[in-house]
Amino acid sequence: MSDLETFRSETRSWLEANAPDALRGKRNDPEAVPWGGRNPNYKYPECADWLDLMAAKGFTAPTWPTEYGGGGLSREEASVLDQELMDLELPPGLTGFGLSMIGPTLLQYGTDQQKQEHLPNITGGKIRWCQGYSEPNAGSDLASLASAAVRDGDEFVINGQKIWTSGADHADCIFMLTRTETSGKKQAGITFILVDMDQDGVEVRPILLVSGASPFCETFFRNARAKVSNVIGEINGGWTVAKALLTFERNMIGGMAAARTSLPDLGAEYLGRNDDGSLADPILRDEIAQMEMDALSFGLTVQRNADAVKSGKQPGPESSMFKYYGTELNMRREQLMLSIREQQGLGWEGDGYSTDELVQTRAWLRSRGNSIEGGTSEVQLNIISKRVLGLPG
Amino acid sequence: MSDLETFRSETRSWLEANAPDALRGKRNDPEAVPWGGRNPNYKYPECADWLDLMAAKGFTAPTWPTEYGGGGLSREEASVLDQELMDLELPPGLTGFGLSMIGPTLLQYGTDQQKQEHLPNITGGKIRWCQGYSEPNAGSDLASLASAAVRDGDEFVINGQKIWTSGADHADCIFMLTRTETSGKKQAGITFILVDMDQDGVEVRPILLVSGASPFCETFFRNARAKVSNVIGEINGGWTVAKALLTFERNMIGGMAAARTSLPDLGAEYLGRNDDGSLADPILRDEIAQMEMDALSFGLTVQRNADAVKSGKQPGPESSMFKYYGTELNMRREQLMLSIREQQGLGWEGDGYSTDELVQTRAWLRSRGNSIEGGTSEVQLNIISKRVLGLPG
Amino acid sequence: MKLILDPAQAMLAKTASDFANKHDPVDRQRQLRNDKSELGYSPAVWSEMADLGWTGIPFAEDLGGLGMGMAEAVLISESMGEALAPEPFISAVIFAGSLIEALGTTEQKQAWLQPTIEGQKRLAVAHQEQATRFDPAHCTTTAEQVDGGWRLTGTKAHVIDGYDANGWVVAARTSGGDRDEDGISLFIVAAGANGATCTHQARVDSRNASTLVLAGAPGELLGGVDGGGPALSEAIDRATVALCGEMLGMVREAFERTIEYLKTREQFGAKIGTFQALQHRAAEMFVEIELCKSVVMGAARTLDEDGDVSNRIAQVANAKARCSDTVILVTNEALQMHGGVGMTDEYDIGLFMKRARVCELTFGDASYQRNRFAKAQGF
Amino acid sequence: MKLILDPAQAMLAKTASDFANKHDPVDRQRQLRNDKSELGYSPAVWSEMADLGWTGIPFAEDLGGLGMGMAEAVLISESMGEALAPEPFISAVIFAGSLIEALGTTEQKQAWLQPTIEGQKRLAVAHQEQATRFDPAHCTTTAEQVDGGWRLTGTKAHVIDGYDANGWVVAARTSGGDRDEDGISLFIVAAGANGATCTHQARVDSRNASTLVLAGAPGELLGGVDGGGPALSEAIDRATVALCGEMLGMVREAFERTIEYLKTREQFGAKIGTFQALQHRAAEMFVEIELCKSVVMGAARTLDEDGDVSNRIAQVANAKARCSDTVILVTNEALQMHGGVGMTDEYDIGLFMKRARVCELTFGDASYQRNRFAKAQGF
Repeated sequence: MSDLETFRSETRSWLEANAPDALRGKRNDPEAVPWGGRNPNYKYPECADWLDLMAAKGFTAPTWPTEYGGGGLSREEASVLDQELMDLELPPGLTGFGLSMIGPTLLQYGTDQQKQEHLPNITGGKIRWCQGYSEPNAGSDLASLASAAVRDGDEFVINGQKIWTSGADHADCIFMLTRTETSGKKQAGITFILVDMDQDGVEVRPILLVSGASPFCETFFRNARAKVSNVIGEINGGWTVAKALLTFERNMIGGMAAARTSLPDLGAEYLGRNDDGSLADPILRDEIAQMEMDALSFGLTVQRNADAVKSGKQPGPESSMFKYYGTELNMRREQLMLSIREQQGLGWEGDGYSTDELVQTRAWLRSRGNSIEGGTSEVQLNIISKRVLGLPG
Repeated sequence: MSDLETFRSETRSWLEANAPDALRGKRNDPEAVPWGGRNPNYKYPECADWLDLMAAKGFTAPTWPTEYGGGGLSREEASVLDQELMDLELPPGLTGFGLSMIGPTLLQYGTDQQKQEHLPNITGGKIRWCQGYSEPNAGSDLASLASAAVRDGDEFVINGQKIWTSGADHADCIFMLTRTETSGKKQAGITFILVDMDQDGVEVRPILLVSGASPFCETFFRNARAKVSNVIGEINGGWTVAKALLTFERNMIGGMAAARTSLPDLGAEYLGRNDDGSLADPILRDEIAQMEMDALSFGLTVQRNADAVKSGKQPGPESSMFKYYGTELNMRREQLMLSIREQQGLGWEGDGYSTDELVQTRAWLRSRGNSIEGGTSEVQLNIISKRVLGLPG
Repeated sequence: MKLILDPAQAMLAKTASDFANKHDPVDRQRQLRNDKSELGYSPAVWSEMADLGWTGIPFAEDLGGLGMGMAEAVLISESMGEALAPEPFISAVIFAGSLIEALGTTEQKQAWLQPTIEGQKRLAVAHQEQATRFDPAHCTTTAEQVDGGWRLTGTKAHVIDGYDANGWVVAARTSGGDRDEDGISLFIVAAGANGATCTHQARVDSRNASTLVLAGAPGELLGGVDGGGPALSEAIDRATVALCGEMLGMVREAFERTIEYLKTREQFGAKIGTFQALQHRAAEMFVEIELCKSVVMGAARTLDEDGDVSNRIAQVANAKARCSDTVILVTNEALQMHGGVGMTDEYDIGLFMKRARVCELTFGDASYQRNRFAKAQGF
Repeated sequence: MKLILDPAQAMLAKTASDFANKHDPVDRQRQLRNDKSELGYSPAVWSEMADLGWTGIPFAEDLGGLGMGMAEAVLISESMGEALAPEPFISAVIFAGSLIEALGTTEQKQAWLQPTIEGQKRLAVAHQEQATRFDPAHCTTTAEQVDGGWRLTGTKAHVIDGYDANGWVVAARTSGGDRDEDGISLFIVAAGANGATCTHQARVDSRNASTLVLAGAPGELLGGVDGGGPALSEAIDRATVALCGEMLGMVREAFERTIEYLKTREQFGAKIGTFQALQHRAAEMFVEIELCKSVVMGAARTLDEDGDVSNRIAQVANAKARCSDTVILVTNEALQMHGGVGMTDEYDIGLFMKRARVCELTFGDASYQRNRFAKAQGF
């Protein structure tokens, strides 16, 4: 048996022996995935145990170094772990912006001390993070941000406002961009800093969205404080760190386009089939085929990129492509699902609609934000045209 | 009988009594339409008589004043004339840039003397015109043109090069934009002037296009001469005249999208029909429907605009819409016709292709230029965004 | 037909727009939603609209109507679209009202049409069922004669403004197979009738589209037996064109707000309206909206002036397909160009986007209309 | 499968690109056209390609081939696409050659495949007929047994590189109805055979796609009777993927030239590449081209590694649909961004546009491929 197959069978045995029964088959329930943090609030109490069990094995951050609580696994092994979790329909042990954004950033730019201080708290699910980038007057034009951080001994004093801080109302700490220099090039006066939100100077207000949910917040800073030792990278050198983190974010949002509901099955349910098995509406069938083919092509492109990275290629500005195409794909998919469901896809409440239908109405509304958050589609196209194609101006 | 019906029956009788038999049923043959000029070269000799007959009635320019050889007809009467010509499948009595472009411009901006000198030669088909606007380094950015006109007594001496001069190799005269002032705002140093091409200082070279035809030329001016009395509008004030003329050109090119071959008939021929009469390919049927509906919508918009103009509205920058949408429509239509004809639409020569098929291959190639000539689609969108919507910058 | 407003129409358009736009109209829509109004509209505003004569626009003057046509009706719905006004103008006046006027006996007109015009009662049309993909000929609800009266059985879906209506015009099968165009008859079922249950359902636009369950409910025949199909089809076309007017008002308003935003919002040190990529997209929307204006006018006038059925269908299908596509395009682009703020509930653009999706699918989406157009044109 | 070139493949790609690009390649194509070459390609260049081993790329080494796969074949066709090289690599090597290797007897391989690999002979495949909308099962040409041999009758259309071929692989019906997938057999008809007439026809790309009229022409059976369908279908898939490689080369080249033009051409006092509307359209093309790279790699490797027919069809249909759409998008945009100069015959972009249209329709357009994909995926 190859090493990989040994790993697979050991992992499988361990999962079968240890995973809580209550979480099996719950992979697609968003509320079954632990987000960790100082004050977690779980629909399934078993989530807490599951997080601890997985963290102890290093399975919350499978490819991170073991010294920070990671699993030290290869990409192939991590992929096997994921397959086995999927097979048992188990949720991952942990999710959140610690794992997907600030963690990778610290691994790349953090000092040894910063890594030792923060990474174990991420892999162990002890601290839940959120991101403080956008401001009311600095959306797509991120570098024009104004939240001020002023040095006071070994601390910075922070004043200003962040917006679109995803999950800020549940987060313990925030990684944020602050202005530490107002003269000169605007990119050159930005500092990337970690701030504990459990202090009087930080106030969070959820924003109600068109979908009826509040995944984002406004976050206000009034003389909030953070240690200078929590600056990542150089003071006034935060823009470099910020861009690297945006790459992680783009990869994460672009990756959300992964298929869930099968479109052909949905088509069969709502449109019916002809005698030869083809969907009864030829136009929607054609659109479903286009959608499936676009998703297949995108998947092949993600794979091609991953294979290139594995053989040594450095990730570059072309990652904008994944954010751009992945989110547009997801939005088109949600629209197509509505077209398939026809008027059944319009429901907000009432007995005439199934739960799936009501969930999808909201998912469609939520999807409309995909091409705005994490850098708008327009910003991604700007990055491609200037930094990949080298077009002037 | 209403006046209009009287006009209809008189016109019909006149046409039936006078139109040459050789031209009946030839309406769709481009070579049956007289272009006039000093040295016409007709496939059908009857074209010369037809032109003279129609000109004598004022039917070459039905709505122009009778004093310039026009018909003095109302729009409704002109429309009746056109319908009757169509019914008998007769070509119009005359076509060309005299009627569609410089004539309307002279009616608006010409002095009495200029009108009397030039308009009768246009309506009578005595002089054939072409347009000298674009230059190699002044395409979309028309105002940066460089062809110089220098005053010498009561004449201008012209040096420079024009490109994309449509039909210059058959034209007698050219209306052109020249630079008469190099300092100041570039739009403010342009003069609109009429030049006789029958002189040594003018040389014409046809440009071979991808379609294999040469509808355009390069035209070179080396100390060519034109009387100052042939300046239309003010010296250095040609930009105003040029823009007005562009409106006429846009309307003409936009109007080319008028239906010719019926797409549903073409579909029936190449795709076949189901038992219920629907076209056998549901996807192409859907695309044909979209195309027909777009054409219907465009036609209604042209009509709505005409009705508004009739009731006093001034034509404005929104005419860019007609150029933009009309040409895009025409190009999409040509592409769709190729898709319907499938591989039979790919022919260049050989027995395996019908004449219609071979003609259409070339028409498709020719159509690709529609969104470039007469102001690119991009320029039309710029005009709409700045001058209609008032967007800044 | 002339594609231009005459002076009387221009004045009507202005009055309608002024009325619909007073009192922060979009906020009114949000308030109704937040109050979880089951009715989905304001009876007080509806009553004002009746006082203005809107409820009588298309009906003969001897019935108390204004004797106008669809050319005028679309001016009303357009102004309501601008303001996202949810009052049941299309469902009660244009859709149900047209059916009563076309098919009703003198008694039925007195019982239902006059109170509609007076703003006292309203009917909703129950013509659809679940999973029938917009096809009005697909009808499985049945009507049987029992003791000299009719009894209806079946479930009608997506009954627009059906909740709390005073009655429903119901399409039911009296002969033929499930999908036959022939054999459909129309009935009036009064609210409160035994065996008629209408349950409230809210759509994403916070308006109600109900399920009407009929279990042997008594119905009064409207028009002849078996011959309801063509009248229903024409009434749907009239309601469809009125809805096109509403969509036109929505796209004009959403577009204007977006252009305004482009002129004021700054990013990267410049007004975002200076970015050429956005300018071109705005210009393309402008062209689409101009086409919408033409097709709405064209379809409304065709309904008023032209008796030819296949021409009517072609014009209506064209108008609906184009307005459906454009209302989605423009509201999506409006959201995208507004950026994050457009996604918030407190901002109006989201309300336009939600209503746009409902309009797109009501009376058939663009793909359905292209199929209908092709059929009418014989290909 | 791994979606990355191994070192040997990377070297092959470089060699192929260097060869295809020497001697002003696009001018060569224009010259062939102006000379009205009936062959449509240069035998001298073809012979050089054979010397480089390209004609043997996919064939077993014991036949004199290089024993490589489609992953390598697409590198060759991609470089030919870059240069618009018209030599019959796809028709003779990938399409006809694959059929002979898969189905031929030892004698047939000696008679046709080895001379193909040596660059001495070439076959063309005559699988289509007029008005069959890409469907290879739609076959009305018949084959009958006469005196122990086969005689073929019918007209085959659009035979790619058919003119002046040394012979043709012909699909003919030996049983079943006109559109049955079963009952098709393959035959080799030698050039010069009695009753076989191939007339020259030029397409818009100046290459030849001929009509082959068979009037009782003698044919030699290739493979079993009635069972040619599946082998033909697989060979079409191989040729399709090679053509996708060619399209990828074309879009890369046309796109590069366009980006270069955007960086140098000035209008309105600025490089036109500074205009954001053009920048965004260029960026969108970039994304589409990246997707094309992935699907060509994916489809080629699937043909090499995966025996599952429905997966093969899905990957090939996907690659062809995407490359077809992209080659039209990119050549149209290239023309538009070049402006008037792009429309002239002396400029290269027009040649790319013409070839693009032929590639788009060869072996099925995007709509045909979406239908095929859906069928393969069971919906």
